[in-house]
Amino acid sequence: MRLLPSERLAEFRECLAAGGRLYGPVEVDGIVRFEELGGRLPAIEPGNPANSLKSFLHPQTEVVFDFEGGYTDVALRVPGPPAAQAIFGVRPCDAVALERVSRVLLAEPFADESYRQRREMTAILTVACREAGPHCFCRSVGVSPADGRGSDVVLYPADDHYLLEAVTARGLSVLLSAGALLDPAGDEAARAACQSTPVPPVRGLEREDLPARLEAAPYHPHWEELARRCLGCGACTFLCPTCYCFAMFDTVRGTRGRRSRGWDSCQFKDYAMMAGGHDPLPTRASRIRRRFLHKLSRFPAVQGESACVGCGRCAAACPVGLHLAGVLSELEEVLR
Amino acid sequence: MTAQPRLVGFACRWCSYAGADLAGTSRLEYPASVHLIRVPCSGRVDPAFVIRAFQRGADGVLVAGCHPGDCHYASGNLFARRRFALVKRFLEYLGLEPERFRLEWISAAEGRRFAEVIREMTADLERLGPNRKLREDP
Amino acid sequence: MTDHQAALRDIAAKLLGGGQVATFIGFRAGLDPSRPVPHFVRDASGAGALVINPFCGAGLARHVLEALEDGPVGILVRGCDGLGLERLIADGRVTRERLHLVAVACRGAVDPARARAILGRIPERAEVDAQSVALIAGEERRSVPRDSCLLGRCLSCVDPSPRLADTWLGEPLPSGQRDFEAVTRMERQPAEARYAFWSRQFQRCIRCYACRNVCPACSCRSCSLDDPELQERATGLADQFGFHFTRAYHVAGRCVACGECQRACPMKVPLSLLNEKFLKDIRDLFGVADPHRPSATEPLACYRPDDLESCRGEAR
Amino acid sequence: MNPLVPQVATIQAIREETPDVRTFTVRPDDGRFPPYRPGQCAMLSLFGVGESMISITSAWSPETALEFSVKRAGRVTSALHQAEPGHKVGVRGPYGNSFPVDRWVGGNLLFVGGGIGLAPLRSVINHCLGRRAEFGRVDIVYGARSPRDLCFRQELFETWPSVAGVGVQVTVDAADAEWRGPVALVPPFLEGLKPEAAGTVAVTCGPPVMIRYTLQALGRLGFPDDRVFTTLELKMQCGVGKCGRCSIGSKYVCIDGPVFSGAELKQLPAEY
Amino acid sequence: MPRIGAFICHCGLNIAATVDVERVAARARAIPGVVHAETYKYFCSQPGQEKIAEAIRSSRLDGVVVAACSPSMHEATFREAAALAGLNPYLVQIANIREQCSWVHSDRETATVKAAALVAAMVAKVRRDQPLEPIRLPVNPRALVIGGGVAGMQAAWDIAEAGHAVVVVEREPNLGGRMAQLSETFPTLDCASCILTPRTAEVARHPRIELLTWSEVREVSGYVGNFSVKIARRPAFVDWDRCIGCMLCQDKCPAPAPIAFEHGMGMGKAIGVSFPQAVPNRPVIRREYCRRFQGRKCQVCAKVCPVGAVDFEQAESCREEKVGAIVVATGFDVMPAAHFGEYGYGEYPDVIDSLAFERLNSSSGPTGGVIRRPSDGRIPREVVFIQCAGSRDPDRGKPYCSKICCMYTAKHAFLYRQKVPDGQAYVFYMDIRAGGKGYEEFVQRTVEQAGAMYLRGRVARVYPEDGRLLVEGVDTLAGTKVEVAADLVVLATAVLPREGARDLARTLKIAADEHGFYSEAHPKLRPVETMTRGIFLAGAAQAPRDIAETVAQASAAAAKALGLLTRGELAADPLVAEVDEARCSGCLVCRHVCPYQAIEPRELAARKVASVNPGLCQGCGACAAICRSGAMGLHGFSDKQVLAEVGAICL
Repeated sequence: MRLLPSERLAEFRECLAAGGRLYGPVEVDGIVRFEELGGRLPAIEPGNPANSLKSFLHPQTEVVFDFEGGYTDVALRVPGPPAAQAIFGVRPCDAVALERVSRVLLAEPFADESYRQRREMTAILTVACREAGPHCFCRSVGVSPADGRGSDVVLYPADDHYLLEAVTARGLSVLLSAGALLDPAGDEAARAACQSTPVPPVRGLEREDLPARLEAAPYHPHWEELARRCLGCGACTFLCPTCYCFAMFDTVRGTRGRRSRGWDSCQFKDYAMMAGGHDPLPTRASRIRRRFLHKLSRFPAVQGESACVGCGRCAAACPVGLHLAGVLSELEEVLR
Repeated sequence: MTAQPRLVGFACRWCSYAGADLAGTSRLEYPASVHLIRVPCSGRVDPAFVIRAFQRGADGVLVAGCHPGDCHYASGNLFARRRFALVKRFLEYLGLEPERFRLEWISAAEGRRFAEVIREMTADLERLGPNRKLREDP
Repeated sequence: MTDHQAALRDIAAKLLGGGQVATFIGFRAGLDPSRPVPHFVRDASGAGALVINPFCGAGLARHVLEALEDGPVGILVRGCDGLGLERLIADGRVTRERLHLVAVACRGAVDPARARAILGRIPERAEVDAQSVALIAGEERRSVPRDSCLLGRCLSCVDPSPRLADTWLGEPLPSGQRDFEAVTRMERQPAEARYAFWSRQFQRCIRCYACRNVCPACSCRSCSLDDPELQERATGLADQFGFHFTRAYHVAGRCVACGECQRACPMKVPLSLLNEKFLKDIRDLFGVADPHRPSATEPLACYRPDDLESCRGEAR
Repeated sequence: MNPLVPQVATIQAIREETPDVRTFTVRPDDGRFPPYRPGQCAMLSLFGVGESMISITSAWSPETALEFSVKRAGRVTSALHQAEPGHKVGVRGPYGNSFPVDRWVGGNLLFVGGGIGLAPLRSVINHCLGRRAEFGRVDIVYGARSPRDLCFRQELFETWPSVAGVGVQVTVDAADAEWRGPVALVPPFLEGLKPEAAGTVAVTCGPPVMIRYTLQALGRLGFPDDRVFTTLELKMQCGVGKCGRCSIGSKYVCIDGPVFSGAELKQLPAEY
Repeated sequence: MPRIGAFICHCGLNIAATVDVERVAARARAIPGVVHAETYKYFCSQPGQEKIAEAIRSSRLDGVVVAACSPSMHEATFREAAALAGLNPYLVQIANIREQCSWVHSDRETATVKAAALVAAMVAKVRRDQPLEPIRLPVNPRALVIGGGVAGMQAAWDIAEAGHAVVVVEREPNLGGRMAQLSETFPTLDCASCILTPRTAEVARHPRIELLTWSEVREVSGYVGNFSVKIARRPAFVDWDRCIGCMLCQDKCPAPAPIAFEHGMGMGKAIGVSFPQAVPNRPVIRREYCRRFQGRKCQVCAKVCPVGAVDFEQAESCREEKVGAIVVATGFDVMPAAHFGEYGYGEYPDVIDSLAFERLNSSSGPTGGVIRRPSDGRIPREVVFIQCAGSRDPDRGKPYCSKICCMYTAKHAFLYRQKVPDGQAYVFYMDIRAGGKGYEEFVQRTVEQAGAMYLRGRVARVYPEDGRLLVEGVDTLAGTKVEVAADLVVLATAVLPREGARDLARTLKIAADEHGFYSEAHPKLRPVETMTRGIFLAGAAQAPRDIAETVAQASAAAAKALGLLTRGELAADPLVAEVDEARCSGCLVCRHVCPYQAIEPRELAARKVASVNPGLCQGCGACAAICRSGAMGLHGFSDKQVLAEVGAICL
């Protein structure tokens, strides 16, 4: 445990920046999102930035490989390793989400190499929450405002200082590199404060039998009701820190070309449409159902934990208020 | 030989493309910057074509059609006139220099004028230098 | 507005009960009182769930497309919804006869996030009038200027009342003229500043298609933005410029300025600032008085022989 | 190594099976492709077009090249059908589970295929015939829309029937002038044959509808769910259990499948 | 994969001198999908085309790019060559590396690089070309001729003689048009009606010609080979089927009526025909002069009619005719009086125009061919003819030359002298234009034999003085002011298109010039065709011309029409728009921008989609450009093709 006086935050930032590119939540054009920090301090406000941490490890689009040649001769070129980066000002739920995503993307025998390399080159400095944001419900899905999972370093804010805890070896080396700025610390008050931060519960989310209840009513008419309201956009999935679906696509420029991967959303029609025309998810209702069941039943069935970390982004983003917490409390009613 | 600007031109087959041919038969020299794409009518030109050209590295784009009133299809160029009046302003709104996009009326008889427009526009583009806006990384 | 709630429930119940409509589209309470959500009432007994208050921020027009598949639709319409429906009708996507429009004049909807920020807690009620907004939570009642807490789309609204209506709740309010002042400000910026601005905005875009999917003018069965040959899936800056140009151009002369795209954008890309540029130029170049109000022919699908040749010469 | 980056391979031969099915013989340029088991798939790609998950129709042996039978359906497969020997493709894999052949040893085998569905079966059939002594009787029931849509004719009509203890029954949905054989849809045709369920493992593959009715037919014939196997096909992007596309319930077809027993299928939600 | 062949033409040295064709070929070979690339001196030559054909066969090409001269030169040539070799002709594209490259650039390096880019663009385009078949359109073998003057009759006659049915629509009650109003014709001075009457009778009798006089074309829909024409027949108030043409009605009718035919020189009756030899010889009642229609109770005609053919209740009737080709021969008008204040035309009765003078000359005219001046019927001793009245006068009249005035004025002067041996004719002229067989000679005769006095110059004004008209002008040759006291002044007023010509142009969707004369497709090579396929022009409706030219042109138009009608069907260019119905939302914005009304909504299952009539579509692509979803495609210029060209150029 180390202690960082608030007035040294800027110096601390500088020494993080020395290690590579440094990102953090900042307000630009009236919206708080992760951007390169530059000279700014991270905007540590209740709740989460608009974009999620995954943008830095599982980017919106990335090159899988470039190729050059014709039909009878082709040479592939894979991109070099990513540069070191640090993200400062992450919320615990985001870091936990990353840990959840890693379970899938790093699963052997086919670990996602580019994700693994990025993760290794990324230091995640989490700031625990003393206050819940407008859409937060982490506790309802087993995440705490002081959760350290997935982080390299956790900062527990106190009135005039931060309490720093290295969660990983990578985190430890970050703290060592900043050693000069840090004081030894004994008191655990800050951490305790964060651990006891109140977060309003969401009805129905904590129920033990939730997965069973959802699976039991796969064709409940309420899914249709939700489908009528849903616009079929990908805002929820693209901003969700645990949505990892991606698609691959080729682009060609003469004899040069590129295969890339980019986020895809199970909410888009044609998401699962097959070449022959067969579509296992033909209706909006089936796609919405798929999403919620995946988050709350199927992912947990395999990974033992929910794929929702309660960050509340879907609530902030959905144009028609069709977000996980809201839907769950609706289901809680209709499933009664 | 210096690197020339890349100028993509969309020319209606009845007037402007024929005008360019006339410039050829009259052996009027003009910069090789321009590459014409033959379309049936200036009214066929979808602004998406213009955007794609800038994305892929065009330094300037020219849309050329028959003079108003002379459209082989009666009204195509009049729709084009409205369409590209908006598009040109919009591109400028996005930050593109006005000289990089032009809509011109060039008849089949105006070989000289075609060459003139290409010279002018090429000079403008040389002055502005290579376009980076809207353009994907090479 | 709120005082029309009882009447609305009444009308909805009658329409559904009498079988004139199969669905009634309105709002019902969401997870918190400041966030009502679009609601689809299927039978008279459900009409009691309908609410109508200054927190009803979402546009409803686009929802009729799916709902009409189940039969005629009754729908609550404010000025913006009305224009949106006019658009869908003009585009041949919806037939007027299959709609029953319950019209209400709207003075603007409150942005729940801004309201919460002002109050420091979730507002329970709000009262909006021409001058100001009153935010109410428990005992606390705070009166604030409209531009501090209304949705952006409502601040620039000049159509409080729909032009189409079958039943009226209360009286219509007079409509106004758009001033395009934000566009003018942008136009005054130097080119480089404009390019930097839009680059920053477009870079944020996550391509979630919310802007398209809420738009009453973007109802194509198949969208060119989904065709990888017309719009590649990559999201580099050039692709983003292409994407946003195409989206804006495809609604040029068709946008009803309801501002739903901007409200829906999770990344707050100022899409209205793009749409309004087209609207302004259509007004200035083609003399269309209210370019955002759907008319018989779209400005780009007609011409005047004496239209000015704005592209000519300018580049010299 | 990034699992999404394919090996560059060369098309060595193309055989036209039917008007819309072609079998491609493909050999990785570096000569090495990991050993694969019957039922596994690989991502076949054309550079600049895209990738498609295709089941490997050849049975593995150190020297033979890979074989893929491809039905023309979407962008990638249509482009593949335009390809010529000598053209480069990308190939990565093998992916997915495989038929639990070793658990079948000593029993009889019943293979029921429809249309291009014979492709995955072919690899397991040839694999089992390679170990002929370990199995009892082998019956192959195959059907296609019309005689011209029958794949692997040589094996169907010459190679397989000539193997001792192997029976081949071929039917078509609609006959043409030359066709002398039976005319029937596969499921009823199968039921008509009244295969002995006891001590027999049934393996079926074909179009979704055909699979559904065949499974029902097998049920009526007394085949227990745990001795019936089929393969599923869903849209896939990565093939390695990351892209999320091919999930059914909590399974990913690309890594947990494509082979499922009738018993496993019953556990899955009907999202396939 | 595509198998494309690239053929780079040297065009002798035209291309090869500036463009390194071998390098262009090498660049082409490097493009994926190009399996063959060669260069040759002249690919347009027979051996050159052979090489292309050979490559198509041996390399199994499915696309051909010829880099050569402009597509306007040899696109057709190479497409045919490909077709002969078994390749669909629409899988051929031309890279224009001559007119738009080698001829306009001198730097070999840049020209070569550009040529290679142009080839790459066409390779990208041809890869996305589909094989297309020409659109087969049935052709209705009947023809419609609009106008029953000498032009219309000639065209109708030629078409009918060739074995095709013809419908002739004439606005007046009878055939004949302007020529029927004329007295004699220059330069031979045969009497006009003597030439015209027999021809008129032949036309009227012809079994394959149907006459619809007193009728107008109201609506034209359809397209080449398949026009559908709505024709309205004005009420004649006489049942022509009953009428026997005895003209008792006309004799007994108490109501005089100024009839257009006499051009103000004589009166006819409210009921009757325009002139004795009128064909069809059937009367019409002109409402505006008929007493009964003016509310008085006159029934004379009805009473005297032996067959009870008069029918005051007759209403306008409408009929629809289906034809494959249309000949437009609506003729001309002359400039109305209003234009000539300074000449007192319309003010002084003895200032008349030439058409009126024709009537005075005509033996069947109001004066029985004796030239009497309108005011007092005296025989004029001095007559002044003023040429170019309104012609060649950009400021106040028409900029063009009316072409026939010089000759008919000479004719008038000549005839006048014949009929009034002691009379003196003065002709004010600007120039004498007598290009034509025997024309110049005739003008000389007029001067020498008829002693007409030609004064070069304009007339300033005409004003009355003790019963005569003083004509003030200048003789620009002599440079002197001249003043002539005349009994009669005849203006050679400018020739204009027939009144209503513009409306008809709109109805027919053909172009008219600023004056209202119909525009030909090409002034030199397609003089009797319009830009609208299947519609042809004859006579003065296109520009001022005399009878000989008119008749020649009428026969030309007939020949063109026959070229169409004699084919059972015709092939149209398949480069037209086509809807991808799966993608179409049915917004029909395409319909607003289609200049040819070629797009109609179509019910498809539960929804509405646009559908293109390939017969009407001319392939302009306006619809494809305005379609947001990309559902509207244009063969040969699809979005994807153009975008691919852009991509290739920008590499």
